[in-house]
Amino acid sequence: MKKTLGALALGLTLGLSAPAMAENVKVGMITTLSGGGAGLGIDVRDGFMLALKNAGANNIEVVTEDDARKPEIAVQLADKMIQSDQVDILTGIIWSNLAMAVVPSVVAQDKFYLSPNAGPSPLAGSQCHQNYFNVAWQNDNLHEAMGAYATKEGFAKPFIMAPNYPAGTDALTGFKRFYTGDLAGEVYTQLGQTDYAAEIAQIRASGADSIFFFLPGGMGIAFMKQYAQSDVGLPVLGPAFSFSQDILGAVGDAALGVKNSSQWNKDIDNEANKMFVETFQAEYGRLPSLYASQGYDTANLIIAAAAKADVKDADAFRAALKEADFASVRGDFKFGNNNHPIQDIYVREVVKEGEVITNKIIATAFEDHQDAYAGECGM
Amino acid sequence: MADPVLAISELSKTFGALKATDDVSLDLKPGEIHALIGPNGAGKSTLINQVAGTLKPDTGSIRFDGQELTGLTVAERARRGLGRTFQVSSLAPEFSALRNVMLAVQSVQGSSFRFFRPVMRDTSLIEPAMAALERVGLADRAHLPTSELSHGERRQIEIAIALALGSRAFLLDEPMAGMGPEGSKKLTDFLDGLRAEAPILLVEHDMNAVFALADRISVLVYGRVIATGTVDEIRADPEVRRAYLGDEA
Amino acid sequence: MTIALFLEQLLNGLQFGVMLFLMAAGLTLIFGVMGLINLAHGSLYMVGAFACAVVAAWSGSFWIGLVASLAAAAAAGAIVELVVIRRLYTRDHLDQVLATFALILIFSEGTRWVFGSIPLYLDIPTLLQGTVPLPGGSRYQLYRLAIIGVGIAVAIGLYLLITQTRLGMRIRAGESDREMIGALGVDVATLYTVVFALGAALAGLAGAMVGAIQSVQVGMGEPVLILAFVVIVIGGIGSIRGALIGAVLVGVTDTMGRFLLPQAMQLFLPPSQAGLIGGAIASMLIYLLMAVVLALKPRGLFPAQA
Amino acid sequence: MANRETIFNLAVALLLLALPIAANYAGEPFYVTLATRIAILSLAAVGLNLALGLGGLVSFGHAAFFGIGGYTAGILASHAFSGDPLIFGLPGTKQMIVIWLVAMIAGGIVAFLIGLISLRTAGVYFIMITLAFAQMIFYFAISWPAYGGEDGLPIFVRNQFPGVNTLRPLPYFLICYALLAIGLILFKLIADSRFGAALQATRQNEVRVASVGIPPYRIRLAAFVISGMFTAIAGALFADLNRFVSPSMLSWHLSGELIVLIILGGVGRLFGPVVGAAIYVLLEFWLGGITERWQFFLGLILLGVVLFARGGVVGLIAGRARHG
Repeated sequence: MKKTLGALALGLTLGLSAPAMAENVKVGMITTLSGGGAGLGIDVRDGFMLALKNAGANNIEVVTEDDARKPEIAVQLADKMIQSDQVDILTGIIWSNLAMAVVPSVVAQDKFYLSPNAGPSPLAGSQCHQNYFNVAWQNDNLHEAMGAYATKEGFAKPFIMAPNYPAGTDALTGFKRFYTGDLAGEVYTQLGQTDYAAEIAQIRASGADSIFFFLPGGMGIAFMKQYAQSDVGLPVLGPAFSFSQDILGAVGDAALGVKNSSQWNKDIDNEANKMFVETFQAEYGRLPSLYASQGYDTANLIIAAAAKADVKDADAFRAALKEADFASVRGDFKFGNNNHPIQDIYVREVVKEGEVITNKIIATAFEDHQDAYAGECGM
Repeated sequence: MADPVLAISELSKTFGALKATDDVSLDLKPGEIHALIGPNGAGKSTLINQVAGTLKPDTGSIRFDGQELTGLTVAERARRGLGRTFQVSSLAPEFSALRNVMLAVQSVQGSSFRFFRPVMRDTSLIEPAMAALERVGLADRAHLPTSELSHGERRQIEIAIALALGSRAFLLDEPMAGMGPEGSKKLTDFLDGLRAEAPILLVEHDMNAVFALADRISVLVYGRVIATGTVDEIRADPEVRRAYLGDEA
Repeated sequence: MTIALFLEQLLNGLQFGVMLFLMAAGLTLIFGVMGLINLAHGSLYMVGAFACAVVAAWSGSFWIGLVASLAAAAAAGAIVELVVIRRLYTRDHLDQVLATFALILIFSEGTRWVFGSIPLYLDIPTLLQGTVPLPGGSRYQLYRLAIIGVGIAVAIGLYLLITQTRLGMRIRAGESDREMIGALGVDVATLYTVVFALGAALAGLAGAMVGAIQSVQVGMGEPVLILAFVVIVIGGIGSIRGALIGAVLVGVTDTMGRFLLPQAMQLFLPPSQAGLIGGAIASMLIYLLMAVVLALKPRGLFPAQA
Repeated sequence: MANRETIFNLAVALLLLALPIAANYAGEPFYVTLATRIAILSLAAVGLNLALGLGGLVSFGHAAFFGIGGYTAGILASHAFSGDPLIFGLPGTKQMIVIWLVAMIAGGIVAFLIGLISLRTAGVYFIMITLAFAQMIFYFAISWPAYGGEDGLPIFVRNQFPGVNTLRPLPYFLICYALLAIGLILFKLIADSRFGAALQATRQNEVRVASVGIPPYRIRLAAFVISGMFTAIAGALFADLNRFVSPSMLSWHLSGELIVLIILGGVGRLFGPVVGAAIYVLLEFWLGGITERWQFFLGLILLGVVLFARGGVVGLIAGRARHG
């Protein structure tokens, strides 16, 4: 079964790339492979490499380097890849602050940048650029979806919380863009905070009917474990980041029942996704996360564009990228005027399948959703 | 009679239950050597440290040239002309003897905030420093790091520093310690001449030196001054004999 | 804001402080006895958490994991002391900072090598699940009360160890005069290894207990390390009593600051602005506390004898 | 006085100049960027070396000055870009020289304020209180939204220097190299001056310095302020190198790294920071290219240096330091 699927997909991809013999493309991947948050970078890289393997795309050469989550190292690596390795395309960055450091100077040097994860608002709006493509989401998207879902589900007093840094304020702004009712409270925690007893006490005392929070990485794990122990018992909403596959194992049963928003899940029903999930598990022995799916889509976008145009012909290649003529694991995928995705966003619930804790899609929050900054972009 | 240069009055300092300095009053007149003697632990160094400013007294006053010293830092007292040496020599160990003395010279010139001219080519620093080292007989050892010099030699550097400061009173804490008989003899002669420049408050265990040099002696026992007087008066003082010799007579 | 909420937050501050104390106690002990700045203390905390998570997952029992965390951290501490740290006692603080900084890199990357980047699962034991009622109608998590209990027990235990036992006598002697106890025939090298392992075990215990309600992952020790340093500096380095009081002070200041400042800001700012600015000031509050304490008492609240 | 250390220093200075120029003409501009990074970190560490090496002040918070320098460049450039006035109607600027001056003044003022309180303490307390102040500024930068917070602040086009095309790697390297050279010359002059003598004596024996009438606190404060100014300029250069500023320039890791550079090279040695920065940056680059586990091996190497190469690399090669 697995083999037939693989062969089928291989055939499909080959079929796609048949018309023009694909030109060589050199891709520089700068991602986080060591230090805090390395799991996300590893997933993006693994997803990306898997796509190349599945497609047999040996015309695409990848140089991978570790940014250790430090902006200045990421900038240095970008310089190296452009000046020394002479790459055509850069990709891989996980964090908004690193993207803000790298992307403007990369695109100013006429290279392409494809973001597999970060989508800071300036790059979607006033500082958008024709050579910058976001294959994941604009940062606010998943939070907006949760705001819309909270409205639809009739929550009347959510308590909302995020760390005190730009992605955190963007998260709460995004939520409030689609949830305009009363709030039981709005709290900004410290970045890197690990103890949430004080916030949980405030939630308990606030008379909230639900909680929306954005706490990426270890912060989210800590909050969920402590929240589950507190017997507060209100429904929990959040973006996918705190409930992605790489984190669920560490949260354990405490995460069960949580609703979270994502543009992807492993149960989205299409051929590309089936093959992705199957081959990812076979290759790496674990379930893929949404980061892996984004890396996978990014690679497939490059493969598809390279089949249509020579990367040295920037205008043609840009047009090929913009068409986004590839089989996304998310199903429908297209770029808006600002080169950010227009896509469906789902609501997932954390469930237990056998012994494995994972997500299941229960609703669609948005169809063909575009980010709020597209209007500020001059393109 | 001339006013005292240094006047200590009713000075007290306790460490927990220990009275290290107990209502001490003494003074230092121009041109004299005033020796401070007493058994170990009598509080001599504690007293010197309070005068120099490294320790704060609990009560009492110290006047120097008619001005109250209380509240001034060590550095401020030094700049007013109190030159001290330490019981255990205290120098910058990586520096040569010369550079240690040069520090005092630059302090006198009030010029430690000069950032560009190399000191080792600055004759206005080197010459006075060498002169001071010459006076204490260390000119030929001037370029050695102080960590390579003997105890006695380090003592001499400290005195050279006090000289280079142009001190108007010296506080010398056991300058003879660690010196051989010949060195002590030389230093005794040197101090004998020094008193004409500025008076000396001398803490010393070497009684030959004390009796040879002192114009007046104060005896400190358990933080209290039990007697002050000339050499002969002190030799005859029954309380001193009792304290030192256990003499019941 | 009700009195009950205020009290609960005070309890949260106390609990946070006790947690910091578990971490700070080992740090201050090691500094007091050996005069060593150990930046790698956070790594031992991480070792404890990982050992507990792995063994608990394997054995199915948190308690066996807890024992394993003590053993693993103590063993890691002893090995580090024997191989690296004992060469540093005679060095200045600068070399100690660099060497233990290097140890952080080795421990963090080494742990990632073995366990990967994905956080591990560790839950609190069934016995301590759930909450208990508080006066005023609120509820408080049982496990957090247990942490407070363990912290107090460790404080008493350390007090007894130092004042009542032979080892404690030697530790006190070591604090006041290093050469002397050697001259008196105490095997200083072994004493130091034991003290270091003891400090490490305390860090491991903290890591395991905290790991159960936070996230067991590489790098978890660093934020706590900085806080622990703040604690012992406020308390006076080398003083166990200072560490306890410093820890509670930091815990309460931090928790109450996070809780009260945004509310205070709401008096003259719109809620979301108040949250942002209040939160920003709250995150600087403990460092402000430390600066004020040191400005007034340059050697901390309870300076140990020099 | 052409002793071994002087010859070694000259060799290092020449290599750091010659290699990037050669790399540039060999069509490997990236190595120029790497050398620029070395020069800038060296300058930051030369600043720290003044406080730490000469004055014995182990500041674990120099990232504060580095970051302030960086933010000065970022903020001035962003105001010049947007045209919004800064404060009191003053405009931003894209002129590096102005930026450096402002960075120096800002770094100096903050160093003065931090030093005023911190220098009352000593030893480990000093290490920790400087860390605390840097952390305060770090958290402030993260949560203060006006200039990007955690996301940082991009400088879209590198700032300008009269008569030089700063956008190209080699000219920008030469600017940084020239500033490093000036920094080293100033360091040497200060070390040999009256102030330097007092500062070094303060490290060796504070009581002695006070008892010759020189106030150690004021000497240290002055040294700390000068040190902060050096490091702030380096921060401004670093911002322009990366065309980006972020709170990571303020993080305690950076303070630690600056200390590491100095110990690696040799504490108090004129070229200690340069040698340390060169080794550290090259190791990071070389190991990072070989393995994802590079931090592990970097740790092992650093540990080896502390345990077996006392006095740092300069000490290893040129022998123990001598004072006249």
